[in-house]
Amino acid sequence: MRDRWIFLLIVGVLAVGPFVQREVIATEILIFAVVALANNLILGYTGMLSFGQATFFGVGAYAAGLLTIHAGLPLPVVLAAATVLATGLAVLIGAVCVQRIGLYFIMLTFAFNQMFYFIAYSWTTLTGGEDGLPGVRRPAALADDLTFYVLVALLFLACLLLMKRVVDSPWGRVFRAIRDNEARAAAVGHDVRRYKLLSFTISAAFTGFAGALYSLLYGIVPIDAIHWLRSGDIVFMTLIGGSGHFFGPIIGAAFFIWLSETVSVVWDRWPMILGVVFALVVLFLRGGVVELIRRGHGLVTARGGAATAP
Amino acid sequence: MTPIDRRTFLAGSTALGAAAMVGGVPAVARAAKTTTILGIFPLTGPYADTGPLMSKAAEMALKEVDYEVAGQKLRYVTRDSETKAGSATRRAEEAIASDDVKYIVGPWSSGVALAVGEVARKRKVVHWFSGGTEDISGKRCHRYAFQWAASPWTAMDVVLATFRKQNQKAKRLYLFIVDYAFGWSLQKYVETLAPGHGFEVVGVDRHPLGQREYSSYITKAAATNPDAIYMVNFGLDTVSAVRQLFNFGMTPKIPVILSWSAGVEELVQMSPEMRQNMLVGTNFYYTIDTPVAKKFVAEYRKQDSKGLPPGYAPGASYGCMRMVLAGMRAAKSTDVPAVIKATEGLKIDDLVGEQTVVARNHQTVRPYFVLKTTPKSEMKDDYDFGTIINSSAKEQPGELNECKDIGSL
Amino acid sequence: MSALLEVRDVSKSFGAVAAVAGVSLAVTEGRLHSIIGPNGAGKTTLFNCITGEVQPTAGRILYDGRDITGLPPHALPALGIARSFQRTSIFPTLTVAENVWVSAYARRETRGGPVLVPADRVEGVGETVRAALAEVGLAAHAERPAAVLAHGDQRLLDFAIALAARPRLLLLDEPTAGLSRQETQRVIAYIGTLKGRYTIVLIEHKMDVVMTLSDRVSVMYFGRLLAEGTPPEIRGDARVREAYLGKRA
Amino acid sequence: MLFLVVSQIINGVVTGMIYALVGVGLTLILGVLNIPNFAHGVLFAFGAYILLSVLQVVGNFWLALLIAPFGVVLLGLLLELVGVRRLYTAHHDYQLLFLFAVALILQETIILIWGPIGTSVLPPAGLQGAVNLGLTVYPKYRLAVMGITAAIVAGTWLFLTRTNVGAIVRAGIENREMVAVLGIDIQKVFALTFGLGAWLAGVAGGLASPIMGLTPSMGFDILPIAFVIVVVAGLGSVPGAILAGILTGVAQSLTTIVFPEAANVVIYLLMGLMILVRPQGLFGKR
Repeated sequence: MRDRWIFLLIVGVLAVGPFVQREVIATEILIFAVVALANNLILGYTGMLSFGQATFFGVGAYAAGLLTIHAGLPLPVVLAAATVLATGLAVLIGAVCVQRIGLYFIMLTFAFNQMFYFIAYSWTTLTGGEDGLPGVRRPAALADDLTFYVLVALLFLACLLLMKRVVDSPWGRVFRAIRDNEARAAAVGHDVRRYKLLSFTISAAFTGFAGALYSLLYGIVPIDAIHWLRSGDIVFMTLIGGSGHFFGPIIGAAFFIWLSETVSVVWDRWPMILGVVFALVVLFLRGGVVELIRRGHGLVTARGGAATAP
Repeated sequence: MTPIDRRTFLAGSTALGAAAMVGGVPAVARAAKTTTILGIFPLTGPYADTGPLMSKAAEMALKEVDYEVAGQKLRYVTRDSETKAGSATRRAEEAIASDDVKYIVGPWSSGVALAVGEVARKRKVVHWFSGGTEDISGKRCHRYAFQWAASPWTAMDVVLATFRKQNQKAKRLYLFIVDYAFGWSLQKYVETLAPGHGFEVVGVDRHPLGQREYSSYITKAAATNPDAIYMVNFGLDTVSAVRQLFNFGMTPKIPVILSWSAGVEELVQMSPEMRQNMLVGTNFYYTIDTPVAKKFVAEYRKQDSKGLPPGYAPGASYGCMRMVLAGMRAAKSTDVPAVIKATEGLKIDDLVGEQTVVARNHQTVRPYFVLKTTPKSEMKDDYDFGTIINSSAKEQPGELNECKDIGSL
Repeated sequence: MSALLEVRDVSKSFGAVAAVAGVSLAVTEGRLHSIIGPNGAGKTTLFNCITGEVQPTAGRILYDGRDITGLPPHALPALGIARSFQRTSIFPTLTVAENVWVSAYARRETRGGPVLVPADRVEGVGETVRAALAEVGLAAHAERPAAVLAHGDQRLLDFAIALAARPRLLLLDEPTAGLSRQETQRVIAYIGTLKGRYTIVLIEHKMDVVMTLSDRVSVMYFGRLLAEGTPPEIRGDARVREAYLGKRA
Repeated sequence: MLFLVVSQIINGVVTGMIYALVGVGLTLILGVLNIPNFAHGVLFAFGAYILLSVLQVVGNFWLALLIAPFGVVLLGLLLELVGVRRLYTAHHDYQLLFLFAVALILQETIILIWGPIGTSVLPPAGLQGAVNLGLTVYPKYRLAVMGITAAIVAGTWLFLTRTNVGAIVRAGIENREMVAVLGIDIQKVFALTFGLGAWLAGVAGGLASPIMGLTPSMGFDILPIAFVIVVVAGLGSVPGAILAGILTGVAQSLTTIVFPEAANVVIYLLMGLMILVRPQGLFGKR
């Protein structure tokens, strides 16, 4: 019931979005909202911290860009192919990474990210390397930014619903069980690694899909789409929004992009402000913006104790 | 998954939305007569050292005219390009939307510039850039983008000619090339031009952008017994390579040629010992003998806390901004199509001497400079890095230019 | 009288240390078989060999006549083996019902069919969950997060999770460890009600618990099997008294 | 060709030794504290910059190299005290967010203090220039670095294996609970380890500065390499980190002979192969 209201609220925000922000930026926020939501499938729901989500974002983006430029395939085929490619890659990378837990998992995903970054960087005939892959043209019908925004908004809603279904499905529940207690989940008969791989792969599929949309947004796939700092951004969006709530990462993506845009205009040394905000979140506001909303609500309603219990 | 109820979420989201709105409210209602120019420079990221200097210099050109040209008010806004094409694109888009930007100057690296150029084309705003990619006025040329830096062909030609004049016996060149579009196009010209000047390329090493460890390239180069190390790279890459050439005892035995240098900002990072026996090709050096340059350098140094003279980076942003203004003056308007038409074929005596904008490809034909570094004992002050010993404005032969159709407005 | 679980000559060493050295035992179907021993006797290592957490260095483990040596932990429930953990092991942020569901779902009868349905609508799992919760008396708490339950209730939830797997063989690892006296009484009483319905292997070091509940007792000492018999036999065994009881007295 | 291979191997070893210094510090922190120290690179950078400032005051490179790393230790201990200490029980995600934030803040601090433009430090007098090794000429300073890092690494190893404090740190890697059971204040062990890691990063930064120069971004440049070393080495393994550092350096420099464009990819390929063949790393246990 509650979810339905939030969902309606999101639809409302999507409707006014392009009037509040430039279409392309509103679109970019939605694309990263999908990425952050997908990241939360593994981070918030399955308890795996991947520092390599940009691998799938970048591969999705490059695949979509290359297919559009060289093959001239229709958009749905491009999006599907990019998603499939990212998914396939996630199965391979994931199969190695899920063998390990904790710091090792983080570093393996990070290292794979680096590997694919340097491949993209060095394979300039394919990717354009440092200069990026330009000339990704949208179909004429979508050339207008508002039209593209509408498409992305609809796809965003579709992704949102789909991920919500995953989370509410038996898979989602087993993911949470694994996050809570891996040994116990195995002892009751769940093949933990297979489920982790499943979660990792689903997440990568959405990430790759979002990457494909990103390539069409500005008509270019920049090399930074696959850089490890991008992976960091994705984790931070998720955490700042709040990994403890399904919808949290959406707020996180919007807040992250809004914050880095706003402070970068204010001060040249803006990453410092960003750093301070991150540090404050860690020290005083674990749970992110969602937690802030929760606490704010607790203050307002005074008897909101039940709602604020962890 | 702790539940939170709907009202909480609603309240929070509304607050957040409001905050976002305050941050993102477009300045649509600004006075109609004001034209906004965006300086987009790397304030953070790999080239964070140059961005602030460039932005300062660009704004100096506007201050000189008191933010007014052809009866139109001008406004200057800045954004951080981060040397990330993605971020730069987004910020350019955002600035065009929220600040109604009509002209863009910057950024600093080619890949990012090409991405910003795409935005300029799409949004129909003028883009001035100075950099090593020949694509801006080459195969990715379009009506809205202009290149201030000399053509790589011009640059390589004069650098090789100067080295020949300096060193009659030299023959064998070893190339260090940064491995991306900028490096490749310059490498192509070095390799085709070298025989004409009597040189032979005895080896080429391509290194990634951001390379900090050159020892392996250096030992490889030393093995070929070259008469000079010829570098096509930039910024920190160049500085690191020079530092290590010195450590290996190659400097000053073997001349080092920085063929496309940032000038001051690179040279100041090296100690005088590392700068011995060096030839430096650059688009701008602060001793250029033009009235515009003299005034600019004096003013710039006055503003710098250490009295550091401007290098190529601030020179370029200042030069680009002056070209924007010259175009407006010629058009007697700040209207974008009018200014583009007036800029095409524009010929002015400006920062680096005579500068002509080729209508066909939007390349500025202007002198490219070669310096010889000053030995430590002869340095008049800390910033006396070298003396200009040659310059040339020879235009790239038309058949080598890849801009086949500049397109329409 | 057939053995449901048979441990044959199992050894496990960590480096030079032999934690378990050539232990054999057979657990008869329907009985409650306890393994006792002082701390460090190798009980838990033996237990972990049975549950697949640890690979034995030598020996075989047979279940219902089938060799299960080296099977990973997650493969055992499908065969009818369920376990509890020494420290209460539940899913703290899931609700009580969801905790049990996770186990019941792993043993669901119907496979295939649409995947992305709401978890609670998976056929046949709900009944198992309700039955298991009713069995341990936690039905009233079904919708509460497991983390807020009292210690004893959490331990019972742990049992419910195991029971929801509809096992033939229950492996209980020190089920009263860390519980208060009162809670211990409750859990023992509860295990008493399981007796006869399941084959149970109980690891314990509290003697009183073992002696009242067990059909049969194996005593481990320094990685070896010291003695095996009925509770009265064990109580009367001199070696056991010397090695174990004597020490504690 | 032979001399090229030989000199590339020497190059690789020297670079690898510096990598190893950074890697050893990182692997200690990772192994004992179990936190992903994304601020490790920036500690390396501070090592170089503090050396620069100290050098301007004292005028002697060696003295500066002796003093500067302790500035980094202070910085590390401060970090540990203010933030890291409160995060030992937190999930890795928050640890990572915090340390990344610290890295951002410190990198910008470098720009604010020392300016955005990089700078150079000359090798100490007497170690400038190159020496003829017969097969190849080689910079004296780099040879010295090889010796110094070897001494530091050996010293660190002796400290860890031969002293009581070191034994406690190692025990912290093997089994943290055991340390607590032994009645040792684990908090102190953590702080000590973080300090030691910071010191190693600081020394590495200082030693590297005449070779690599100083730039505000130098910390973010070295960080990924440090992580690769730890993965290849096996988490918490000091000998592994040394070997992995050298392997990485050598692999990188040998690649430049045949395929310079791939010099950066190769270390990640190496790491990928390593994971497939020996997922626990060279010296990792599991």
